[in-house]
Amino acid sequence: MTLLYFAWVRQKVGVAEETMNLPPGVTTLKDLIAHLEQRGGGYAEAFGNPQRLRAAVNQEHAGFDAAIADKDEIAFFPPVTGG
Amino acid sequence: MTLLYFAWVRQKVGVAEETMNLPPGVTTLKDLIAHLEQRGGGYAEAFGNPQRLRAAVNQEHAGFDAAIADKDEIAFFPPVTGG
Amino acid sequence: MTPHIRIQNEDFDVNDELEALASAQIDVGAVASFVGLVRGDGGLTSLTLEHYPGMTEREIENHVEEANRRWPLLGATVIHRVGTLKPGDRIVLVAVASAHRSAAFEACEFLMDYLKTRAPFWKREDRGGESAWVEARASDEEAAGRWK
Amino acid sequence: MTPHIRIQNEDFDVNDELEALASAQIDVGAVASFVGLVRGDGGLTSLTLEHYPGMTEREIENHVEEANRRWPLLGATVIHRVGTLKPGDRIVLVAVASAHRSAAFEACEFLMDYLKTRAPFWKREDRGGESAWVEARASDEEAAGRWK
Repeated sequence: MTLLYFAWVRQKVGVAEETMNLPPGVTTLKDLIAHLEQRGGGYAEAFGNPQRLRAAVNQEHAGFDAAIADKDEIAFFPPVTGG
Repeated sequence: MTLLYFAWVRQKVGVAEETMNLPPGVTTLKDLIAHLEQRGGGYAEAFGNPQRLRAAVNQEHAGFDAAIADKDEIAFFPPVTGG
Repeated sequence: MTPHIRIQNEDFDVNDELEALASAQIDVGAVASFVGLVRGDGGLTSLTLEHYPGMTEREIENHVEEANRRWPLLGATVIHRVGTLKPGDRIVLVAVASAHRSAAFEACEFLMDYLKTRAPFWKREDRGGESAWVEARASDEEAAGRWK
Repeated sequence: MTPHIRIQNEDFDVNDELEALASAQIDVGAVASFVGLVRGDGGLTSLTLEHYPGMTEREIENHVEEANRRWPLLGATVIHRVGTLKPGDRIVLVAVASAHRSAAFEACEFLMDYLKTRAPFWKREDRGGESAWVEARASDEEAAGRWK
């Protein structure tokens, strides 16, 4: 899957984009967030407080219960502030 | 007093502006409308159906019960259609 | 806040007007605007607008002052054309500047509703040789009524 | 109705955009628009906008389509700038054309409310050497909620 990070999420994890294989046991965004937090460092900072995060699956807003698959484009970002 | 007419009121009476002395017994716009209707011709057409008319006294919208005086600027016109 | 109110025959440039409005104060974050145009439906060939000079400006000034009491405005521009216009021509611009968008939107709608129902303008439509004064619409009265 | 949606670094000319919108169809009588600007309060020196390319355009298209289902629109333009902007710079234009003003005003507000709460843009404010991401405002969520 492709992971994209925006705004302070990108700054904390240190990359804008990365690819990874769906980790064993990860079936939802919530699982993925827990998995990423366990990487520690900037990942722990970015994903340790999920209520501050928003996500999109394949360029559509998604709740953390959304199911994910290995071919998905998944993005994590703060609440949007455009306009 | 000065009388001003706009839009189809002006077209019916045939002038845009005229001056006259306050006629005896005329104290309100309603009285003035009845007086003008009695002139006949285009005046009767313009003032014979007062619910189609609107008025202003000294450049402010006024109901037909408004008192008028000899120094006033009085305007008659259809409901406005700007914007 | 000193509003810009103009009744004129000439066209206007929306970008210029909005820039003048926004550049007046550095805390302008929102400019809501409305442009009314001559619709060419029903075979309209031209539209002629007349107004009551003096009273028009006074009515518009009063309503801008009222808007300024209701919302925290940083600027307002009202331009209304008179004379003979063609389909597609701009008739009116109302633009309102504020720090945030809700005040700008609401004040702009408020001013348009009052322009429609209180400002002394009258429209005559020409269709080929036929000429007719536009009738006021009850829906405009209702729109203005909601601000009471 | 084919909307004009652009995400760009460059500034835009409101008059040009509104003319393109209004000239598309002869029965356009009303164009409501909104321009958002960088406020210079609190010592702001610059504002930097980033976005999620692809998703941004898709979100805006979806919301313009939704607006077009709710109101009889004749055209819509959404331009949102990204990159680094200075106080007083234009950030966003939303303009909506319709036959009558109420549809144009409502659809314009609807689109702005959804841009604020759904379109993936993020603002970072710079004040001298200090840099901070803008926090989302609860009032924007409430504004978008009223269209449900």
